[in-house]
Amino acid sequence: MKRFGARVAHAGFVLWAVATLTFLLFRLMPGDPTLNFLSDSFSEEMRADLLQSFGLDKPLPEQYLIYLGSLLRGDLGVSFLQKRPVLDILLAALPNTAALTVTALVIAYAFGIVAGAFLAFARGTVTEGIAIPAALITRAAPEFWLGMLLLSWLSFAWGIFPSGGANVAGSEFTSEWARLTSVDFLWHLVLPALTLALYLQGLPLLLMRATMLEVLNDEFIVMARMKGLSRWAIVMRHAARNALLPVATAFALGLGSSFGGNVVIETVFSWPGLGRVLVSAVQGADYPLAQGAFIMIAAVLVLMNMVADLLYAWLDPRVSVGARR
Amino acid sequence: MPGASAVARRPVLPGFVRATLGFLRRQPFAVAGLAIYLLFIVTAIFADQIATHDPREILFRGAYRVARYLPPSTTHYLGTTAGGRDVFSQLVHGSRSALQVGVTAAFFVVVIGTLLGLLSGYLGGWVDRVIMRIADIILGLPFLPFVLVISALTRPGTTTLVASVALMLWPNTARVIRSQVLSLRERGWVEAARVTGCSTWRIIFVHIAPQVAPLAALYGSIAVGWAILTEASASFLGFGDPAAISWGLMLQDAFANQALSRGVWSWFVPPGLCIVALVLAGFLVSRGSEKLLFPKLGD
Amino acid sequence: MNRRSILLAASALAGFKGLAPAPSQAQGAAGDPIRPLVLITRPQAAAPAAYQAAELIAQEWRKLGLQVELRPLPNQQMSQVVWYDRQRWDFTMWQMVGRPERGDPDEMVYNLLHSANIATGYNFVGYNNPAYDRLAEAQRSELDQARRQQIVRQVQEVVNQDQPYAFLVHPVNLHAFNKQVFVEASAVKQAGLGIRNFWNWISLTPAGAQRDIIVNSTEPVKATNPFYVSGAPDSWVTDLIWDRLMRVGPDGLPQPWAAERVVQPDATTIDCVLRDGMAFHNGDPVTPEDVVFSFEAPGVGNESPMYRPFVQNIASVTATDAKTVRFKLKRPDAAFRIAVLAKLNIVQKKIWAPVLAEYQGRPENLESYVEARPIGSGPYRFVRSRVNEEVVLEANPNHWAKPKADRWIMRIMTNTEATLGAFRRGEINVLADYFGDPDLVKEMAAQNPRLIAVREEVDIGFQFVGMNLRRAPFSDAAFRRALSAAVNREMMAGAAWNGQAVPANSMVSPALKAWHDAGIVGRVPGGNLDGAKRLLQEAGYRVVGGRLHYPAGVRETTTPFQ
Amino acid sequence: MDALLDVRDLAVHYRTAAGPVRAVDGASFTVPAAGIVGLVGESGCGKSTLGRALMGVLPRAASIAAGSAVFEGRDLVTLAPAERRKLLWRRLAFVPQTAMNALDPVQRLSAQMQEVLVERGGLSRAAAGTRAAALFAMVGLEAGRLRDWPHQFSGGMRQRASIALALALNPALLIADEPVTALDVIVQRQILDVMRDLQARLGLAMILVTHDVAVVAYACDRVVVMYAGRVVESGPVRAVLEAPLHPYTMGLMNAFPDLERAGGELVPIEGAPPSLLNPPGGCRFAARCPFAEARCAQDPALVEHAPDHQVACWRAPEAPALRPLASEAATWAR
Repeated sequence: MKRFGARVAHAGFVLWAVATLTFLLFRLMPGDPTLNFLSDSFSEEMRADLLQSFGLDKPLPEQYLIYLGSLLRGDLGVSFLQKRPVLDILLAALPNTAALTVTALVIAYAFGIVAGAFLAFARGTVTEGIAIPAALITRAAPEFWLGMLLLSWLSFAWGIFPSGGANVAGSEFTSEWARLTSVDFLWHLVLPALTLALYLQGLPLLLMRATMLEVLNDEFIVMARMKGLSRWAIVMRHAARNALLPVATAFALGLGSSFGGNVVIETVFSWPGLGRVLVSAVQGADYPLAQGAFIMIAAVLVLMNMVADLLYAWLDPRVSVGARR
Repeated sequence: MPGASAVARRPVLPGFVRATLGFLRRQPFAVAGLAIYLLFIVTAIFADQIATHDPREILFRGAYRVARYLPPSTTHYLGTTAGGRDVFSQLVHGSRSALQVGVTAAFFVVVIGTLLGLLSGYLGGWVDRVIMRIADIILGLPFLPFVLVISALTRPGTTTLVASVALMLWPNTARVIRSQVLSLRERGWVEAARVTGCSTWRIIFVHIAPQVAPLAALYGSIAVGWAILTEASASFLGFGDPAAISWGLMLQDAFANQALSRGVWSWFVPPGLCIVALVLAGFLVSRGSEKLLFPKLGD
Repeated sequence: MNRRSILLAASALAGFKGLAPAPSQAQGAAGDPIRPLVLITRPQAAAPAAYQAAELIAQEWRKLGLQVELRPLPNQQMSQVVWYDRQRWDFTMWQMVGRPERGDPDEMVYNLLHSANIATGYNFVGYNNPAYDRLAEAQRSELDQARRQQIVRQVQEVVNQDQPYAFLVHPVNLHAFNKQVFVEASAVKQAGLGIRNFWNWISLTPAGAQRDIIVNSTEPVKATNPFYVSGAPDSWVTDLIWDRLMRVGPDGLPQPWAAERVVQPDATTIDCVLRDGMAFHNGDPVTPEDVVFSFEAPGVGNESPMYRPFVQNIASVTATDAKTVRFKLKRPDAAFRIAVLAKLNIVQKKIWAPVLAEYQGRPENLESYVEARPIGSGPYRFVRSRVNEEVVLEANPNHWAKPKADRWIMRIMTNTEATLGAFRRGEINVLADYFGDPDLVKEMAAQNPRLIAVREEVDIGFQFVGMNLRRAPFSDAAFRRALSAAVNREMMAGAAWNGQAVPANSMVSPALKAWHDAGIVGRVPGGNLDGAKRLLQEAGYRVVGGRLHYPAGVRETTTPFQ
Repeated sequence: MDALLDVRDLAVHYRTAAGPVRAVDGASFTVPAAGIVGLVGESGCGKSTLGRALMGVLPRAASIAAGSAVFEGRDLVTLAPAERRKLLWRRLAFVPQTAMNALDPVQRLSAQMQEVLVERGGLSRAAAGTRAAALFAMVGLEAGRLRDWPHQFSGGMRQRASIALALALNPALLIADEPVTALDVIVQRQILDVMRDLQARLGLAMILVTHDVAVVAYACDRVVVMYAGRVVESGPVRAVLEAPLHPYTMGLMNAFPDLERAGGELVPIEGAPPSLLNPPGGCRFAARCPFAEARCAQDPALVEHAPDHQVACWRAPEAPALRPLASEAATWAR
């Protein structure tokens, strides 16, 4: 419990630091948000009004305090371009990113764990000689390139999957949940999730294989053999359970980093998620939106880093349950 | 006397050669990785000689007619782009920017990461706390979004990209180096050095640093790949160095000009393969050296 | 004839201002070498055609003996420099995009190059020619169509002589739609816009079971607000939800819309007689009070910075009877119909008056008000909008111009490859926002002649190189004429814009037939690269050692752009 | 002699790139139906490999090259794996060295008990619970600690738990591999007491693999001394330790402190065991033996020199004369 509290406090500190860094980043860097509004009718007076309406005319420390206060209230400000609350825009995109990330990670880890465990037993075989470089290649290939190749084959050339978006145009749903669970949504999800999974599976695969090899050399595995236990019981109950510890942690970490790392995949597949909100906001110099998206992605990352730590502690009794004498 | 010393020194070379040959035989992965590196390094050095055209030049065929989408031929090994530039020459010159980005980023990752890891691990105390806190904060920043934001807010370019990649990746190296240093610090010979009055700096840089160098190199070779992939992703999203000739920018150019729909494989496949090969080389080398460093995993 | 020669004299005078010529110096001698010049452009990734054009232009200008360096800058930084650092840069690639209200030349003629806009307005090149200013002002208040056309043509000739911009091309919009989904003959083109226009959206007739218009957009819709548009897609949506008193017709001229008739008893009085039976989407009738409010609201405080300039010429707007709204103008305005009556949205006073009152006490302005469900009186009703995904509108069955389709859906697709794939697969059925390779669409249509119809239309907008007239040598009109002459516009259209553009030498597009000076492209002074060299020679510039030098006695005093 | 286990000429080889390493090279000894047999020797002499060979869990690179190990009438060497599995833990159990990870770190002890009792012993879950508690009581642990994780136990407790686990299915033979090595002396004695006590109560047979002569002296009934993959001497503990016949055994006695009696000068055996890759011909101890003679170049056979006391040394008959010399440090010094 004490450990839990300390970890949460640490995450809070990191979040504060990230928020401060973000603030400074967006305030101190060159670039003028009003540039978006340059038009044949744009005047100096309008520019001043605009800066004032976003509080950008105040001194920096004052802006910072206002910013922190708003952040604590969950207020991420108003988008320059859309004039809507940043939080609303982000929350609309969040479910799509979450669906993509979670689906891809689950596929990647389910496959990676099974294949990694299999490869641990296939040491020195031809299968291993092919599978390991193959896994490394998928990690070395740029995601967008993989995505474009898949898209050009499976969508453009063979027409199996839709070429982008999250739903068929104009489809109606009773609720967000109904949308996320609709066949239509899932069908659109296949290609981006597959691409992302293809990119992600290398890590759990190699990690599972390595930890599995390490665990298989452990004395308790030899003991299990001496006990005359079945091969299945040895692999599943003893080896896999121990080997999965770091993989489970990697899953949580992957969840955190994928949330922001999906930027590229979302762009390739026109997937309406957080990453694209960030990219278009940055490109359009919509600083409140870009800043909000960045903070939200960072918050998920920090949160998942924390979850990974706590998860490891929870799964591993050596950490969670203190030694008793 | 010279004869004697020659005799004494003689076994060194065959031993070294045998060790190297043994390494090559036992570590085909690492050898393949090194071979790929070598290939690209040679290409980068002799890019001007290898390339058949100026990679930036807009080529014409006839008055005011740009030579766009020429198919692969003996003059244009991989054809030309939509803008009338030679694909092969861009590919060759692209190796320069890839290596430049990869190697400089890796260099800074290794230098910063090792330095801070050494200080943090050896000095401990508040230095350690401050460095590790900063590392925690950086690990709380999303990688690609951060690079994009920095590129967008400053002038986009190779320098920005390399700087942000280095900034984002040093904590991993520093953490590993730190834990290595923590265990080295307790070893007898470090203790001995301390007792005999070696200065702290001397102990850190003369006694400990060489011990952690292979580990740092391992993280460096992975950083090469990360930097190149990041450059490609940033370029693809339009945040790359607009003046560079890079594989990422080539892919971006190809996609923007719909090379996929046109089926111009000779344009958009080679840069992707080059990225895969160079990043893969880093992974292979690191796997090889991993086996050297952690023989326990390798047997 | 007489008038023209006066104009030429005026322009020549304007051109040489800022330079310190020394005509008494010997003819053959040369001044300082011209410093390396920096051509600002957007990066290849952001604007591939413009970037390619910049490279081609630079290649040509180098043949004149100039040192030209390309400087790709992202959108923001480019605007920052060009807009706020007006003394610093040499020349820049720039564009004006086509919008329906730019169907009247006033905006392009007055705002772009009138000297009133030099300090902070759109005249960022710093063009200052009193003769031009007089013409630009004259066309504004000239209510006689024929006389106004005459003035607008004179304007174009002055610009042709002064070349403050090197005009490059007018893009040609390439759009396509699915013939199996829509009756081909029901598609309507609008001058300067193509089939991405209001008229097409209400006229496009479904041929079969698919009754939705599904159109792509490369940019997200940011705001659906009658007092604020943040980008082109926003305006396509507001166009359909809210009615206007007039609309720019397929021919590019304003025509009555919500107003049944528009009459102008005198130069500063305009009466709009409203159509009968109009209703907002919530069922309430559209009243003259709503219309009056719609034209008064933008002028209240600074609640609508975007629309306020358009109502500033209105002295008063009143409902004179149950059907009529009378506008009194402060001064005659030839563009009033297009720029104001066809631009401002008719909103419901019941909804917006309280909002307006509330926002007057807040730091934000009306632009940040988000209606849960925007209510207008237009032919389409708002259903929903998902950022970065799609906007869905449905046909308003009660509208007098009820659309033939059931729904109008705009899909946001940033990826050109994916967009084309979606069009091929029928996920979208109108390709209305396409900047990709035109050949691919044409090939697709050629392979599927019964499936795909392609429509092309010259755009109202144009691409150009803006030269900074505040800085030598651009302050010299002869130098600018030479640079412009050296640009081969056919090559620009073909090699940079993939043939999807026509050569330009005027800010008035050939799409605007009534205003465009048809022969202007052929009258670029000098005409070609050789002509350019001759012009430079005549003006005293000399090539020494492969490098272009100023005329004799002229020193290089300008700081190079960094 | 009705031995429970009869090991004859057992050889275990490791395959390496340089050729086979003969870790066990023709070892022979017997284990009676009851009592503790100490298997003693320096590390690397093959005693642990021998224990593992009997359990059938040799590393991948190792295999039994020759010999037999007849256990309850059946040869473990030739027994089919499925048949051998039936014997494992039910007739033949193992107590590991108490390194942390001999017990699965992420399973509670109760689960590890249950696993053996239910899956291998065929007990019901409830019966298994009762039995586990009884087993814990038997080795001196509270039943409540069954709910604990291995890392919550001290070294001695882990060793007790391992013994309880090994006794779960009433095996006939228990092989304990260095069971007390990692423990401090006090705890060593407690554990050895538990083992002796259980052996007596349950009447089972044990092989106690150790490098420590003192442990053998304290706990064992019989002793088998191994050197470089071979048995050099075996017999009843009293006979062997009080009157060792092999110089190696004599040296070993000097090298270890007595578990009960502190003090006495410790004399190490100089040198290291020979490489098992290419072992020298003749007596393998000859190179380190202070009493080596020319005939030691011939391989001495393991012969019964006294009743129930075997030795493989040419000079065994002179042993009474050599023993006083062997107790002096100077004899061993080089």
